[in-house]
Amino acid sequence: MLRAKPKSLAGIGGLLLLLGILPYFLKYHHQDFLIFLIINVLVVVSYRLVTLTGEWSLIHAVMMGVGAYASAILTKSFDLSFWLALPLAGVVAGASAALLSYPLFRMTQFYFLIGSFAAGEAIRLCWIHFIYPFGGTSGISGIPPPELAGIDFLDPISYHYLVMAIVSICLITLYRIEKSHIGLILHAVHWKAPLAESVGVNTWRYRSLAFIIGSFFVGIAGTLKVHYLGTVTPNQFGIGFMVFILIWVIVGGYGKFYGAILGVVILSILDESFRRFDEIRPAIYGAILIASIMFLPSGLESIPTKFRARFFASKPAA
Amino acid sequence: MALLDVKDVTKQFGGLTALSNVSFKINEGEIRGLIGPNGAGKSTMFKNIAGFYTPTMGDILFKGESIIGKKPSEVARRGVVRTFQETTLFQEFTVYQNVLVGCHLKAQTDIFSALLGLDKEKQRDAHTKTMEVLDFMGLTNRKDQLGSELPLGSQRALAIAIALVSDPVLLCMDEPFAGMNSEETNHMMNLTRKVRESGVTIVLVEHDMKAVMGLCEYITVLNFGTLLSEGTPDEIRHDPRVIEAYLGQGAH
Amino acid sequence: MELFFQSIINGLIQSGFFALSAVGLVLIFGVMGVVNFAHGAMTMVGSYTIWYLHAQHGSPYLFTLAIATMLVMLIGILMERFLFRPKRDDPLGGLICSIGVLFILQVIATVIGGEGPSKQVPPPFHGTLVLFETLRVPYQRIFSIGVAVLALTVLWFFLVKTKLGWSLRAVSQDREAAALQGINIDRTSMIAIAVGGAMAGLAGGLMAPLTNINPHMGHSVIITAFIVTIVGGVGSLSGAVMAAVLYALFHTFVTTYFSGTIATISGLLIMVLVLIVRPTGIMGKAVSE
Amino acid sequence: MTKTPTTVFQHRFGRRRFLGATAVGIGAAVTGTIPQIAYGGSKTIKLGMNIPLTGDYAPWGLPGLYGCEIVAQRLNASGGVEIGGQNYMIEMAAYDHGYDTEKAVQGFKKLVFEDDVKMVMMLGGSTVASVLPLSNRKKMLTTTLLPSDITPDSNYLVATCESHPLYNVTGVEWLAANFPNAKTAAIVTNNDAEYGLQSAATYKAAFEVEGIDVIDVNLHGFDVTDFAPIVSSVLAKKPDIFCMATSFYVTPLMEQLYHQGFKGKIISCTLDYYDEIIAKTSKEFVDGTIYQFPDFDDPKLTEDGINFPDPGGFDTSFRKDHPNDWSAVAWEYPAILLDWVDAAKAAGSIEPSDVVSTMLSNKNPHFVFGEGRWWGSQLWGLDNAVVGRWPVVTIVDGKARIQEYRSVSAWLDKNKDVLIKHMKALGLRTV
Repeated sequence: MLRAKPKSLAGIGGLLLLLGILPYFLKYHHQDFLIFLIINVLVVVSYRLVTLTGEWSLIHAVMMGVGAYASAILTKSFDLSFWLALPLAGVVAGASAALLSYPLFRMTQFYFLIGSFAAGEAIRLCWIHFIYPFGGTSGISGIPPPELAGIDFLDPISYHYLVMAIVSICLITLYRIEKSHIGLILHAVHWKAPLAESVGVNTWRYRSLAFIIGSFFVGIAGTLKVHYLGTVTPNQFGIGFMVFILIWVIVGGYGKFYGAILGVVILSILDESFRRFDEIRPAIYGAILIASIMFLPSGLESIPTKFRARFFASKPAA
Repeated sequence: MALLDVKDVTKQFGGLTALSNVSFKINEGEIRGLIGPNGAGKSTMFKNIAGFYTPTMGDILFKGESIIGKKPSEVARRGVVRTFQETTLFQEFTVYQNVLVGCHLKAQTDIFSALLGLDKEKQRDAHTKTMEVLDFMGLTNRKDQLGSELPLGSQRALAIAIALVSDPVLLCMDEPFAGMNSEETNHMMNLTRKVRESGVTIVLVEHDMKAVMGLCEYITVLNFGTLLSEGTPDEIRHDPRVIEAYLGQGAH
Repeated sequence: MELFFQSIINGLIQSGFFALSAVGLVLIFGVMGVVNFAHGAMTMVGSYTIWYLHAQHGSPYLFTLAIATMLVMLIGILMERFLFRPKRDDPLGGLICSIGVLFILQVIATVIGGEGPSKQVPPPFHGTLVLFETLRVPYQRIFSIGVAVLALTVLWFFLVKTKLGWSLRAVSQDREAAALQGINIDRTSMIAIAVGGAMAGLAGGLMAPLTNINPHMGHSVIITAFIVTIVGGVGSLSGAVMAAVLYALFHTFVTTYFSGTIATISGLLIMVLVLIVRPTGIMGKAVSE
Repeated sequence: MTKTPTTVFQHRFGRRRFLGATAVGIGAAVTGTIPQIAYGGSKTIKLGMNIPLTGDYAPWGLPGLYGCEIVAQRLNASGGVEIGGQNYMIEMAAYDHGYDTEKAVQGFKKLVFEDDVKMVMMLGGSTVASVLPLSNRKKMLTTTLLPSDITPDSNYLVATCESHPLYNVTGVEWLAANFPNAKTAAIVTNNDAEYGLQSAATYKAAFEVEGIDVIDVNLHGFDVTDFAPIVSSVLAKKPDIFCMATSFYVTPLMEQLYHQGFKGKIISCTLDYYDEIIAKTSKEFVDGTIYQFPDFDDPKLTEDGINFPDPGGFDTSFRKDHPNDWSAVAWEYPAILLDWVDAAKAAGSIEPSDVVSTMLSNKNPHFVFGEGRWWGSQLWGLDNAVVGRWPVVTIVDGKARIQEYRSVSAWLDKNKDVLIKHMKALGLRTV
């Protein structure tokens, strides 16, 4: 029950069409850039689902890694087909999240933030330390690309379509979850946990549910990434990447479904265009980050609302 | 058999004792007032009943089953639902959504049914129920406003609606009249009666004597964490211990 | 057996750095409620100052150490004034801002230090104190631990004996209550981050001659600081110092007898455990209803 | 004399390990602008370098780029190189992957598909593994410094210069020959399958062959900030020889050895930036340390059979342009560049596949230290790595000096089974 207006449906259709033809106008490494960008869209949207209950985790990047490592090992060591490994990787990530939610959701707020950070860092160090089966710092290489009717998925364009298809499916799913009763309760848990409890909502269950769903989808994202790269290494999923997820979601805004997407797309393209100032790019990022927190606390997504409020004198969004 | 049976409940925080050996019973269908001067332990008792605190000693039986040590959600599941002091509701949700959350026990679903739309039945029922309650509380015309945009009276009404829609057997109302003018108070009193007529037993913790005396058949008075007195409004009104307790408090 | 004693010495020396970097984090979180992700980078700035002024341009070590301390203190004060103060009611916002600062500091370090290998600072104090043939302490490390202990003692006196220190502790106990008692929150926050920054800068300055200096050296510092803070009890300085010593010894011994990575992993797990069992840490006050 | 591009690099290249993990960073592609001498119809060939110019691994990338530019400049200045009757100028196209596999793939594509390079030089390890499928598919000549990257089907991957870590056996041979009473050794290295474990296994084999007991192998992670505990625990076992197998942390380890009063022999793969080490410890302490990478002003590099023109001059101009950047790889990538020129001339073609086949079919390939041969099938599945003689270097009076050359290939003929045994024992890939 996608409760979207036909107008926005048309918009989405147009967007998909654009994405569909775009790669033909791009250079090689920009085609790759686009593929990773689409994957990162799934990363941020799944992360936003986790944050719906108001808990900010620092383990999402590692969960992506869990999925990535899972499918790498499944396809390489147990030579499972990519098409089986993809959902399984998601399940592994989700299951790990389920296990972790027992210790982690005994904490909230700052404690949860730090707790999730510590748990993630511990997992990452395990990948580094246990050379069997994780391959240590060098990770696992030679991960096979997907196989389907002789399509060559090493070729960016065909992989682009694969990623587009899978990510769209995931996004629709996530959207429907948020629009369903579950989504409503997740928000309720965020805004007033005690009130929700008082009408029979088991807040712990919904916090971990969000965490599990989010991890499942980011696990899928991880799989998509490493089956294109052919390698998986621990530092792909370090605190560095986690920080970027945070930045994308926060700069984009996490109130609306599209906020995080705005964030990742705009910032990634900015970053790409700052290539010339290579050395100072992180600083530019840092500045953007601070500026948006200071002057645009509810993210890029709030700009259209503000705009409307300013020029069409409709009532500003709460 | 009493609907709610509070047996020798004692609650301590670290050193100090908020409640000591309080016992009382509440019968099906009554409106019970739970009153007392500030710091008498009303709210503490209230939280114990609703599962937000666990008594240090003693027991609380609901329909003959102990409900202590149960999570609030679990207690709610069994039919004991509370409202909050002040106006606790989802400011960011529309009135409709607020009440829909109240429907959780009916509408809750798992991801797969949610995705495959297998829970359509449920959700439709929840919707119908929600609309009923909105109508019942006279909020239908405001259903698309945000919680934060409602006037005080309606916010209280909404708070009750949220509780009511979850089909409580026992509804615990925490100072529903606080800060209301007499007209709002009257409106709220009528609503409360309506709720009771719909078959819900009600406990209300309240300062506003006028409202309590007007609403309740039977009143329980706490003082310094102990049971001071019980009786009909008239008995209470003339009970010297009660008067003394309130005077000692600098009567309001 | 000698190894055992050598390890104790190694551990105690480490604990100095751990404590210095952790107390800053604790103060800042305790008083301002902000998780300062830039804290590791602040120690990095301290180290870079030593490298740049002392190793590259030959300004005297002790003098440069003071400069480093004050520079980082200044950075802290600026952060408080222009970032954390406006974001006081939004801890997440504060955290994100500190990440932004972290990026910027790292870039500045890169610009100043240039690319290539980690920087090295020749130790100002050469030579080694030989207790036994198998039990030795480099003078540089003796100096560092000495300064660290001194700094912590001064801090302790400041917090326990002075009015300001008292107000700092009051705020970290309960900000509202303190505010009601007429304590100026802006001022205390400023002092907290100034002291925290100074400690971080000092730690960096002391570390400089003993470690590889690069813009990312702060990463392991911040992890350690987190562990120490949580284990010691958020908002408890004595807890932090105690935890620093314990964790340093623990880490050193596990590294000596097993492996460094195992040491860090188990450290993180201990931290998670503490978070679960006693979120208030070994010395933290229990939160009341 | 036009300004060399390298000065541009210094401020162009930023560290991006913190950014390293993000997919949005695609590394800076930078093309060395070599002064073009007007010359009768000379074309330009681009040779690619897909290496770390930033981050922790930069010391094993950036100096190589600097070196290649010096060599390319010299070749161009001398009129370029003539291949198949056509004269070419050589231009380096560098891409910084910051030792991130993701960017390594993108860099490879950028260089091959957009810059149209004829060879891609790489450092090795996971970054090479991640580009192997592309290298095979595009038949692109790709070089590595780690022959352990070679797989049974990596037909276009060659290691023509450094046969890491096989050359370490020469150091151990020399040590055993010159210090017969050193009988026990302890190995310390970072716990990774690309560098640390490979050389740990090699050293274990070499020591076993010389009858030296390895009494401790200490594998540490990359998160170590304080090496005191590690050195203490190793020294407690009282080894005669302290062996650093490709440690990324030679400097702090040496410092601890100095402070904890180690008196025995020290042997290491590399001793990059040894002047800094001396500054941190003392000349007396560092003197006598054995390793494998000469400075290029070394007299022993001027004797016959060395396939590197004017090493002394190269050393001088490198240190003039980049005073603090000399490292083990400073001359290795240039050496590979020269190997390529030789092979391309022989092939009379610049097409990567032709050059590879010419290289591999050459019984005694062009190799920086003189005679060498193709080897590797017994260990990795293909004979795509050149092994030959290799210098044993020690610090003499605060300066790196080649003691003598010893033959890696001879050692392998005698002892490859011992090596394979130890590789397997550490769980490393062997065919």
